[in-house]
Amino acid sequence: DQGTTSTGSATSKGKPRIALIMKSLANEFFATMAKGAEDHHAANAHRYDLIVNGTKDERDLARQVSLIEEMTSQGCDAIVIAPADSKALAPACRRAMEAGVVVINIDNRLDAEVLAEAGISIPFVGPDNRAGAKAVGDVLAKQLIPGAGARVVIIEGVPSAFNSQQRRMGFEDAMKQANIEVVAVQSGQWEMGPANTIAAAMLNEHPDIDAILCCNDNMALGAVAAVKAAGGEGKIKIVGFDNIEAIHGPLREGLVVATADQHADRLAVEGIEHALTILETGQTPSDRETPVDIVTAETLSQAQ
Amino acid sequence: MSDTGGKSVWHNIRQQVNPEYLGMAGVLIGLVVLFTLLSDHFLSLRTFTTIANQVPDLTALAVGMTFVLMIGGIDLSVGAVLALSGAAMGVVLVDWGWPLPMAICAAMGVGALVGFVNGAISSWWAVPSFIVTLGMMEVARGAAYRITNSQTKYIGSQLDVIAEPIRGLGITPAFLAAAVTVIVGHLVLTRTVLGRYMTAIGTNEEAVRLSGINTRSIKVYVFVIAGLLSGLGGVFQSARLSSADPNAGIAMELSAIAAAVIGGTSLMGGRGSVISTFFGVLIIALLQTGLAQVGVSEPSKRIITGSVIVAAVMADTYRRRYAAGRRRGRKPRKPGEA
Amino acid sequence: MSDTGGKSVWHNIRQQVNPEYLGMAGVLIGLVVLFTLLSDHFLSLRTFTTIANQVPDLTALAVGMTFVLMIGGIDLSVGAVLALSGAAMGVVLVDWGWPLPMAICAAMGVGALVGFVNGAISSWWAVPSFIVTLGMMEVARGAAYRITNSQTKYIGSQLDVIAEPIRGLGITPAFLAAAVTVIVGHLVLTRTVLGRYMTAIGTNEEAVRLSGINTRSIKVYVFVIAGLLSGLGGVFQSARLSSADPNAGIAMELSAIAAAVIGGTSLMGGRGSVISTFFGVLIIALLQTGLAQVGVSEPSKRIITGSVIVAAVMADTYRRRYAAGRRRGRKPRKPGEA
Amino acid sequence: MLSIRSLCKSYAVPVLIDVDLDVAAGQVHALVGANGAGKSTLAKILCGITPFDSGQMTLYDKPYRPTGRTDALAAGIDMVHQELMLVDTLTVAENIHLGRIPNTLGFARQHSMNRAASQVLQQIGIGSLNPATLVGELGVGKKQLVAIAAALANRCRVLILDEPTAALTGSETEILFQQIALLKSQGVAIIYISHRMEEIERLADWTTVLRDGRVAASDRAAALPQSAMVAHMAGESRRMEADRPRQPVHAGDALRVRNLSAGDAVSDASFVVKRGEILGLAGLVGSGRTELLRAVFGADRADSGQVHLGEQAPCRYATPRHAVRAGLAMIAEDRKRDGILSTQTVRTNTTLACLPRMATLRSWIKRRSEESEAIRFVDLLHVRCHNIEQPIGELSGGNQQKLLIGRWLMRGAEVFLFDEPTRGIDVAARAEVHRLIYDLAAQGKGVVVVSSDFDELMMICHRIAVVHRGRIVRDFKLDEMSRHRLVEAAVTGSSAT
Ligand SMILES: Nc1ncnc2c1ncn2[C@@H]1O[C@H](COP(=O)(O)OP(=O)(O)OP(=O)(O)O)[C@@H](O)[C@H]1O
Ligand SMILES: Nc1ncnc2c1ncn2[C@@H]1O[C@H](COP(=O)(O)OP(=O)(O)OP(=O)(O)O)[C@@H](O)[C@H]1O
Ligand SMILES: [Mg+2]
Ligand SMILES: [Mg+2]
Repeated sequence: DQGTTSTGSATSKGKPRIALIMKSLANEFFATMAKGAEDHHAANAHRYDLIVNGTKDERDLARQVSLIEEMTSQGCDAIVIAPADSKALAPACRRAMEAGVVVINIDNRLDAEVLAEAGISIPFVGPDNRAGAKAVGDVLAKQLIPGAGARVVIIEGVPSAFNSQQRRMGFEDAMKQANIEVVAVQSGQWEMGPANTIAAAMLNEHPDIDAILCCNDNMALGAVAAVKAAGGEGKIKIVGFDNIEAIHGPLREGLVVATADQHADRLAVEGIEHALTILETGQTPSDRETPVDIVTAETLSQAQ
Repeated sequence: MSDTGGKSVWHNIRQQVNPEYLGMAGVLIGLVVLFTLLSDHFLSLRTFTTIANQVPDLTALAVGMTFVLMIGGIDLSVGAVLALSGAAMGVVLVDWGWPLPMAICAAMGVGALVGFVNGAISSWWAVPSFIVTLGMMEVARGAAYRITNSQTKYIGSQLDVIAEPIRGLGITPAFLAAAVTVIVGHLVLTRTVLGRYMTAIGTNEEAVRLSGINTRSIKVYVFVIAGLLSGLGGVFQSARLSSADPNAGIAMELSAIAAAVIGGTSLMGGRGSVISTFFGVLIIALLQTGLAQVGVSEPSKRIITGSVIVAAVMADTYRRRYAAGRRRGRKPRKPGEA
Repeated sequence: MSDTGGKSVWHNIRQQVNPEYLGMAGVLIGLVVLFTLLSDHFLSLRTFTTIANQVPDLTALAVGMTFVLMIGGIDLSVGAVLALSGAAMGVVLVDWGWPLPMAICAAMGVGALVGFVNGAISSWWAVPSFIVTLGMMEVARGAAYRITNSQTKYIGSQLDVIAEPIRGLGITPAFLAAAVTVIVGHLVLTRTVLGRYMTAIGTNEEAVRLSGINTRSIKVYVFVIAGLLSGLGGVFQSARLSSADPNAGIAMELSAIAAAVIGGTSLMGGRGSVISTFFGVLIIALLQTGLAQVGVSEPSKRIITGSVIVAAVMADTYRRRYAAGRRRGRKPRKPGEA
Repeated sequence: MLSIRSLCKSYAVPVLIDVDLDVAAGQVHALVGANGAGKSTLAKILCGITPFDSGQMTLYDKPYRPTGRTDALAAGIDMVHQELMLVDTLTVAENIHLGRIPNTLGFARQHSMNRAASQVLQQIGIGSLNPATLVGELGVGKKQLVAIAAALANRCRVLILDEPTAALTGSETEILFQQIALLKSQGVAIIYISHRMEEIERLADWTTVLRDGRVAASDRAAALPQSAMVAHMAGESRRMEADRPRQPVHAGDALRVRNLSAGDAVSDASFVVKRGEILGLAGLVGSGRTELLRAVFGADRADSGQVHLGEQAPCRYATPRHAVRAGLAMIAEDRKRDGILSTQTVRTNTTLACLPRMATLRSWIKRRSEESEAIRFVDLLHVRCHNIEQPIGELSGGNQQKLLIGRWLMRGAEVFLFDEPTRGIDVAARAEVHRLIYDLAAQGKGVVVVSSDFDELMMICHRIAVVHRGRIVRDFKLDEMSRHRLVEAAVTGSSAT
């Protein structure tokens, strides 16, 4: 049918074309991912062509589906996608695969059940958010006096986001293990400003809390500002996730205890390599879990 | 009436085809040419069917928006209502096991209900629709989160009858339905009494009221229609995603407004065309797809999209003014919109 | 003029304190009482200083928005401009090492420039400001991503002079600056020629033009002022967060509009008050903080916020109509806004 | 058939007090009174637009208490409003049928609607107007005729005409009168509101004079001659028409307009006004008088030609601001659209054009001096309002008009362009406006007056230029003026005598 013909014409030109579809490029994590992919492409320009696209908004599933369709229709050979939703993207991926496109899933794992229902399997390369968040939570727990009635709050991202749910669960796992009470969970919408408002209100409502766990670093920065404004520097500990550039300052200043690095740049590269392997050898390598590293003030000073 | 056969045919075409459409078609063709030059893979039937299959949801919203703008109102809640009605459809399909036709009715019913509330508050209480629908946008979004527990509901292949391309045609039933919506909307606006009253209300509500027409209920109808169409948009989008997403349609009201305004609909009411709005939708969709295919960076996408929207409206303003100038030798006296 | 001393004093107060403010103050007090009942920790000085320190950015935006609404325009780009100017400040402070005052000027300069473009296109080209600023919203956001490489910039303690609470007072210099902005804005609108022209333009632009007044440049000024204030908002927000975030201020234009409209500013132009807008800002901030403190779930937050906004405007409409009725024995003749 | 007993209505102050009125079928009942006497209010109450406070109304011996417009229409009462109530974006035909557009299953029957509209337009003498034209493209006069056509098309039992001729010239008025006679013969009752006493004398069977909301007199028309009506209207404080100042002989030119063209409404128009001279511009509806003034004033772009103000260099003003700076002032024709800020106060409206003068550093308004200036002009012009903080939209049309003139008097100018300055103004106020115009002339200003009332022009002007199809075709000196000649020149456009 039409799909295979256009794919055929593309491959006949030699270099395969790979489309990287991400979530919002407004998010530093994905911007880093894009940069990693572009750097990799620059070094391997003879091997493939790259098209990078993201959505305007983290949550824009419809646009991601459209992007899959558009990339398929313009005859890309492979799509490397960081899905905005673990279920809703599966049918679109299936349609792309039916049109002969190789699909690789990175970052956020597509739901196994839905994939099975659709009768497809898609190789996955990515980190385990929950485990990463648990590791961050563990670092924090060590710094809180264990068992002495320590209380914490969590600021989650957009509640419907898979990442946010995973990270929140990871944090909760760690806190449960250390016997620390989570007194409240509220959403900071992944953003700094709203997180700041939420954190300030939580500090008012629960003046005796010991830590704020944030599902990303932007929200952690918002929390830092709230803690400062409330005069709680040093008393209230904060952790984040993602290891964005801007968090390094507060980390060094001791305002933030830890964050997690998922190596966004390597994530995309691994995904592209995966796709290339399939395109070049026809063999499907196994799923790969990428590492999540904990970043603290010490690891930062060691790195220098 | 006709001097020579040729001239008269040409004259006829000029009379039939609204010059407005020609301008918009020009913009569309310009964009196609541009993207064809920029990307080897753009110019293909697949690209166009892909675009066609993406637009049904925005089309439904934009038609409803055109109606609301015609009466001098605005509906900021359409995106959230799309999500809410999609969510409602997801719930009744998946959790309650209703059959598809009933689920579609449920989605559109939810939309109509929200539209009714919008219309009732804004017209009976005389609260500006901007603020009523701004509030409703939050309420509907919250309701969508609530009924889905903030999670995307996977519906699966049940909806494929709507969103699966028709064999041999490449376009989906959803697109056909959207096209029908556009045609019906156009006829309602231009040929029916309701449409005439809508235009009139947008221009001079007082005059309409003084001729004994119940302007308030007409305004309520219009919001109900916009709600219904948002519900339809929700059906289209859920079908395309095979899921009901409570985050669907964020900021989509702005795209719908942009589509209508690019199509020459006035934000002050009284002037607008559903067909032109559809051209506006196509321009927006084409721009999105084209930029993605060229692989423009995200910040540049934003900058280009924003500029093109403004440029399109500027061009339209210029065309309108020029046309008015040629016809009457001067610009219309009506005070400009701020 | 005075019958008895007591009566005249009372009369004086009634004359001085605009009844509008009393209504808004009532809503504020109502919310405080409500949240006090719902949360043990709400009623404390801390809460109020926290709220006060949260509002400077929204206040700056809302004052600018009031000005724009006064002339019958709208500015949807304020949130994006806030992000852009904050980003500009971050870049010049951190990467270029400029001193703080110059960085602040840079931020406000960027805002003013964007405002100028908005104003120039919307007034000289007569393109509706809704659409110009909608496009500008995209462009400014894209530019913000571009100049920061989509990265949040941590600025650190340099900005503490703006956002660190003053010892013994609990409120920040930023709040004081915002308060000054409100007062100056109020005086400009009510006491100056510019303010008068703005009101007049919003009421009947053609009449003002025919009176020999350069309405276009006044409209441009107003957009420049709105841009400047968005820049100021960017400074306030970056100071509060010690960072410049290109994602800042998303959908903040809607909050600013809501604040102005809750304060009784008309979306059709010609009617508005900066002080009332400030009350609107406080209502929104109080609601946000209160709901967060009570720990209401996300969906409910949305539903409540949306409903309260609409209810506040409905109450204001009712009050206005009632007041008009008492003064003139009937409801005002002006046709309602759709 | 329609009778009203002790009808009362008040806003902040009483507007109608114990009004009794009887209207008989097949009769023209004239309603006269000064601006703000309550004529329009009474009309609107009859039409169900405005609710009343107390009193009884009976229609054909049945109690009549309309709660809305629809009630009145159902009872067969229709009205031509004083302010134009038309929809600019609809066609002439749609406006004529607004509220009862013929349709099949909701679809408008365009053809039959246009045909019916054509017929009515024919009746009122504008059969040449295409019913598919958008109303927004018509001038005020044509719009007024369309509004009348709409009322005629709606077969009714009581027709209220609220100042229908204010924007019409002689010939259109004649046609309207023929239509009124026709309706009378069909047994329709007509309530006719006007400030033009000659019309009342010609038309009315019965006349009621309202003064300050009370019936001051009500009698057979024959029993109320013009002088009696005026006396009843104005009460004691009656002001007489002043005498026109002498025509200047040796004065220089205040304004010279040379070969001005603007679009297709104004082509190659030239005229001169001397200092201290009052020049009238006469013409038919749509002849381009308004467009000519607007082009001179820079309100619309002129394409070619020159405007010479006093000794200044010839130019074409690009915007009204340039014109005002140079010393021109224009009182626009369409008060509601181009003049007043209806929701703003009397004070704001009056001081709008010269605000910087009352402000420190041209920007900080000195509230005191603004107020005193506003009050001074309100007194000077005898404006009836509660106080200067009242929204101007609440004043009667005549008082609004006086304030708009006041706006320009306050600002001052060398040449004043008046477009229909006495439209909708009562006899006394008209005399005052005339006096204001005379004063300006006496001060040596140039004055151009456009009016559809040729008698008025002949009374106040030193010279009358006739406009035909956007061109000045003839100039009549004081001693050449006659109604007949003016009409002939306006209709035929011939420059021969
Ligand atoms: N909506 C209103 N609110 C307050 N006062 C009003 C309103 N409408 C009319 N009035 C007042 O009622 C009085 C009568 O007004 P009306 O319009 O009936 O006068 P009129 O006789 O028609 O005068 P004109 O000859 O100028 O048209 C005026 O003093 C006017 O100020
Ligand atoms: N807003 C408008 N748009 C388009 N054409 C107009 C407009 N207003 C007037 N015209 C046209 O311009 C011509 C001159 O109109 P103008 O208003 O100057 O006439 P006038 O002599 O002042 O008569 P009147 O004011 O009684 O209608 C007419 O043919 C009219 O149809
Ligand atoms: Mg009247
Ligand atoms: Mg005229």
